[in-house]
Amino acid sequence: MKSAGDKRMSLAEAAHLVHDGDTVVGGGCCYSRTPWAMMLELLRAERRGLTLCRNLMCYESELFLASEAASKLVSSWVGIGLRWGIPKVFREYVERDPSIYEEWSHLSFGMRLMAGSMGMPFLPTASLLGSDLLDRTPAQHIRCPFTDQLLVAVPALVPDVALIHVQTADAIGNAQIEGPAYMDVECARAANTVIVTAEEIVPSEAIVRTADRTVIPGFVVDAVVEVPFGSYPHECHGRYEADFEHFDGYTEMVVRDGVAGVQAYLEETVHGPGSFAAFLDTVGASRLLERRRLARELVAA
Amino acid sequence: MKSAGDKRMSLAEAAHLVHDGDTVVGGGCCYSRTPWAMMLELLRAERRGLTLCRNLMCYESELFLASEAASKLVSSWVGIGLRWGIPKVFREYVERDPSIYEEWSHLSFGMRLMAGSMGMPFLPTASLLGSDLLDRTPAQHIRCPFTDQLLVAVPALVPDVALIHVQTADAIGNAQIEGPAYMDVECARAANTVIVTAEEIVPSEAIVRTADRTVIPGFVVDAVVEVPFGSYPHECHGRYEADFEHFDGYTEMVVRDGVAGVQAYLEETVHGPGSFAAFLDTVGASRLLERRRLARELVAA
Amino acid sequence: MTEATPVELMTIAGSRLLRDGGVVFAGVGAPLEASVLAKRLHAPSLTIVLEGGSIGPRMLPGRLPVSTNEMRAAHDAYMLTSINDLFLYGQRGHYDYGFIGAGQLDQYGNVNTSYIGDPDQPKVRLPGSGGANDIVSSCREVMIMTRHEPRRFVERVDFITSPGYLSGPDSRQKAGLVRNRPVAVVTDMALLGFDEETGRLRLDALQPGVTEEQVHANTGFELLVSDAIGELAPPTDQELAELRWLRDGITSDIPRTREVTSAP
Amino acid sequence: MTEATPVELMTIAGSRLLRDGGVVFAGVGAPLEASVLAKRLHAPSLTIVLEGGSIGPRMLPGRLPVSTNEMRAAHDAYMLTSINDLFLYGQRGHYDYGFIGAGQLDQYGNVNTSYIGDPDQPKVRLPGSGGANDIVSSCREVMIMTRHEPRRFVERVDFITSPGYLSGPDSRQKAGLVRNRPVAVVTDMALLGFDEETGRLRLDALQPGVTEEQVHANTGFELLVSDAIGELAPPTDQELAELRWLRDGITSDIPRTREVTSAP
Repeated sequence: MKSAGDKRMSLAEAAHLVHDGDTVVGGGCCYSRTPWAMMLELLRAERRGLTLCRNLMCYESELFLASEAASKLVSSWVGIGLRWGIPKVFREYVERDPSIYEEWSHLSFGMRLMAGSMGMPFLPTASLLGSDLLDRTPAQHIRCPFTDQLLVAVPALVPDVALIHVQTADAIGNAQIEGPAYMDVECARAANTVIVTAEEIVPSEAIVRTADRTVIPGFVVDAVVEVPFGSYPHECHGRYEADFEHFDGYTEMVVRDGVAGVQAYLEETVHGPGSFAAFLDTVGASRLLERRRLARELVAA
Repeated sequence: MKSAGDKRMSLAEAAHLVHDGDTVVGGGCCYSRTPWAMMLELLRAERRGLTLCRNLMCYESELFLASEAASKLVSSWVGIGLRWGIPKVFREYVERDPSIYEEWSHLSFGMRLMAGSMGMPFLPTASLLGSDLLDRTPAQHIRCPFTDQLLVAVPALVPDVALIHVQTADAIGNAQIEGPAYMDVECARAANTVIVTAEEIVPSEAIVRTADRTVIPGFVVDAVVEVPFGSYPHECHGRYEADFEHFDGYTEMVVRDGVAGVQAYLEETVHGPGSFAAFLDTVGASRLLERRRLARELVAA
Repeated sequence: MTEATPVELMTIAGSRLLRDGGVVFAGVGAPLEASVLAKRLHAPSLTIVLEGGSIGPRMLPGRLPVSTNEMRAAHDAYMLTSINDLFLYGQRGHYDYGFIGAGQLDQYGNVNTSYIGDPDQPKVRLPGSGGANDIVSSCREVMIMTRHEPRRFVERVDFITSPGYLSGPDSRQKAGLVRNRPVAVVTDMALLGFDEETGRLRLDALQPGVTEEQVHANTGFELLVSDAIGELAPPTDQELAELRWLRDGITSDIPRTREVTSAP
Repeated sequence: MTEATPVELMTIAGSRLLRDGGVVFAGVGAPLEASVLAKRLHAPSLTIVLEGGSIGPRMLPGRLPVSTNEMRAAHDAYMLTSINDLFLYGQRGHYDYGFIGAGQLDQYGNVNTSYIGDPDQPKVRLPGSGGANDIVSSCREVMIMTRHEPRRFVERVDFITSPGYLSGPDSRQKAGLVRNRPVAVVTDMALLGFDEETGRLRLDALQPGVTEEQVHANTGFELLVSDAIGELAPPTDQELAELRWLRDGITSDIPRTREVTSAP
């Protein structure tokens, strides 16, 4: 039985819920609504030997590999976006040892989390059929007991911890998402421990008034952390656009210096500032506010 | 490929999309957000030999049986509510011939629709295990290919037609639901033909402004009918409460007169008035508006 | 304060079984009333979940729901979701308690809400499982609440809609029901538990003023008996007043405890 | 109007394949641009769906998405849902077209976006399937768009991330891929179809000014050839102006067609 009371805490406190060797799933998708602040906090806390899972991964993939926080990645796609291509250090790690990367299709990865979220050990899908992905994963052929149709069974993914960033949550963990829900709901339902970071913590009364917008119930949540701009430099739907210039700068460092570039980036954004709030200070208010303005142009209020 | 254009039509026109012998699933749950107007329209059009499916059924069960519109019912529960018990004529029909009623648990029924909505011929569940329901349905034992866990496989339910009543939709069928979604989304996704009735048809611009509230996309929808009070005498979340006095009156007729009571009710509410709008006129504006007031007390705007 | 009715006795005894902070999946009627009562009195952080997709609702006194799917059951909820989602949280193991009623039940806690008589030539058609089968297959601790009448407490149910221990713990295990178990039956006459070795019902405590003999006389099978039969405390005036206020919406003289919300 | 670039030629040819009223699941980049272009020109009721959960978005010119999951990809959508839901509509059979890019593809239309070289000792790690494998496994008509280069058009892909005809129609059938099929590959040099008997790629039409020999020289396998090779019409000024405006957000002299919405 999880607590039904106030679960507010700091990022540093929430990091204690993640242990070395855990399987951790991140919400959002690529550079959208990424639980970036919480991910950086795990790097700051120097967790080791994690298996990091995410439906589409951005460059957190190589931050976790190069810092040795993760020893394995599970995903369906790793890239930063058209303009920046595939993260270079991630590529080097996998080309050196492909066994550190477990590859699924987007839906088959999603069905693994959905199975976990349903309390089922497997789910059937028509994806992966005929592909070489099937041979390199634990997925298996299965036949429908009624129609004999050939399908693929994927095993449930039940992460130790899910990291989820949302726009609003209350203190007991009831959470609401604006824009696409990605796989966040499945992550939160499948995982044994759930850490929710939110742009804003709102009174429960506000949640009750819009109860049909609540997508994660408090009873699955273990920690709630208020982190404004908690996805930055990634985007948060309706709140701020991604900082593409930040991506440019990062990519430049890593293309030039490889692993050392990743280390330098971690020094600049994680270890140097010492906290996510201090990192945002290094970015500066006007740059953050410009991201808000750009988001408003795309999403009508 | 379904039409991507304007799908607005009348209830009578929409009834042409349902054919004798079809398997029809109704949205909502018991006496909540029932597609009542559309159901009555099928009775008015004298469809025959339907298999009517609904997760929990109210007294539409016996309206369809007694009028010979349905020759079979599929559900997990049939009743009107605590105060009125089990519909008497339904009981008589099933006690005479139990084969006209296929009984599931609520979740196993839901998993059948979910399988259909996922394009999968089956789904696994932990419900029905050990029960006598298992022996009287096509459900089968299945073992997880990964864990060997004993589970139940339920076959997909892919209805010919889904009848869905929502609060708002646009002319091309993008639909939004307020309050609990019940199984409406699964119904709409699983069925081959989808008829949406809506309290209000709104401009697509209004749907776009609240796109993360859209739960049924236009491309699965075949017909959109604007029917204010389209669930009455059942309730529609946030719009009007159920008319319990109407239920009292109905129950009295049926307890007293059995099948003849059902016929009399159909004459009063379906065949006599000749249209749903005319039926609402027999109810009267003030009675309908009182239901709105009662709803506002329960659901804050 | 007028004396408690049998249903009130049962409801209040049921409410006391729910611990604060838990999540209870409650059926409509007495189980729901017991849950709401618990939340208003000793378990303010209890989360109630209802079949129609309602998570954490607070009822409007005098307007308790007639079905668990309607607006009254959604009042002031934290979350309103789909039916499948609501049940799947249970299948995932998130519900501490499942609390249901029973048409007919037997010595192993198997519940019948489908057919009285031979299912192929039934005497009576009952409403069906609804969510009851799913609740007993998934919620960690299953509790059943029903009036104590011989026609309800039968040797062997005519039809197992919602399995209890089937014919004993082994058979439950063998059937694949490995993640949860039935723990209690609350009636207007007694509180019954399950003998863990045989999976059979056992008399644990009596409602105030009820004798062991009365219980046996109203039970259609051989009921095991606890080594030390307890007696349930009588309803307090506060419990009774609160329950009646919930049901009728009419205030009594007894001051009511205000609901404590766990959220800021 | 400056001449069309190879990518523009390819994108415009791709856009013409999409019929009005259909639903297209488009990958980011050229497939998405082709879809948006089609919707703005000849297919106003085309519904575009994107991996991140976006249904029916309309792009803001000059701010095309860099990934299909971001706010730009959600602009003015009818529906924003979850990723699983978005893909499951495809698995249910609701998508008429799947339109993807390809890192490497072979004569059977099998696509590799995973590994160049031996997957156990890879030369190059590519980004992976993302949704491509799911798209080719579910969308009714699968179309692939890629630059026409020998390194991309290989005899046999190193790794089948997204199956085409595998080694022919029988093998596709045997693998369980029975509900849909690949229909076209659009490049900057040609439009290729599939021979239904062998499942092999066939040259159907040439981009303006391209010769059959040039196509063969840029194809690393023996490409079947249609009995009557066609020539694709050159991009119109309107197509080019619209495409550039979409990409750059800068208006040209050519009057643009305003998007027709199908809704009232």
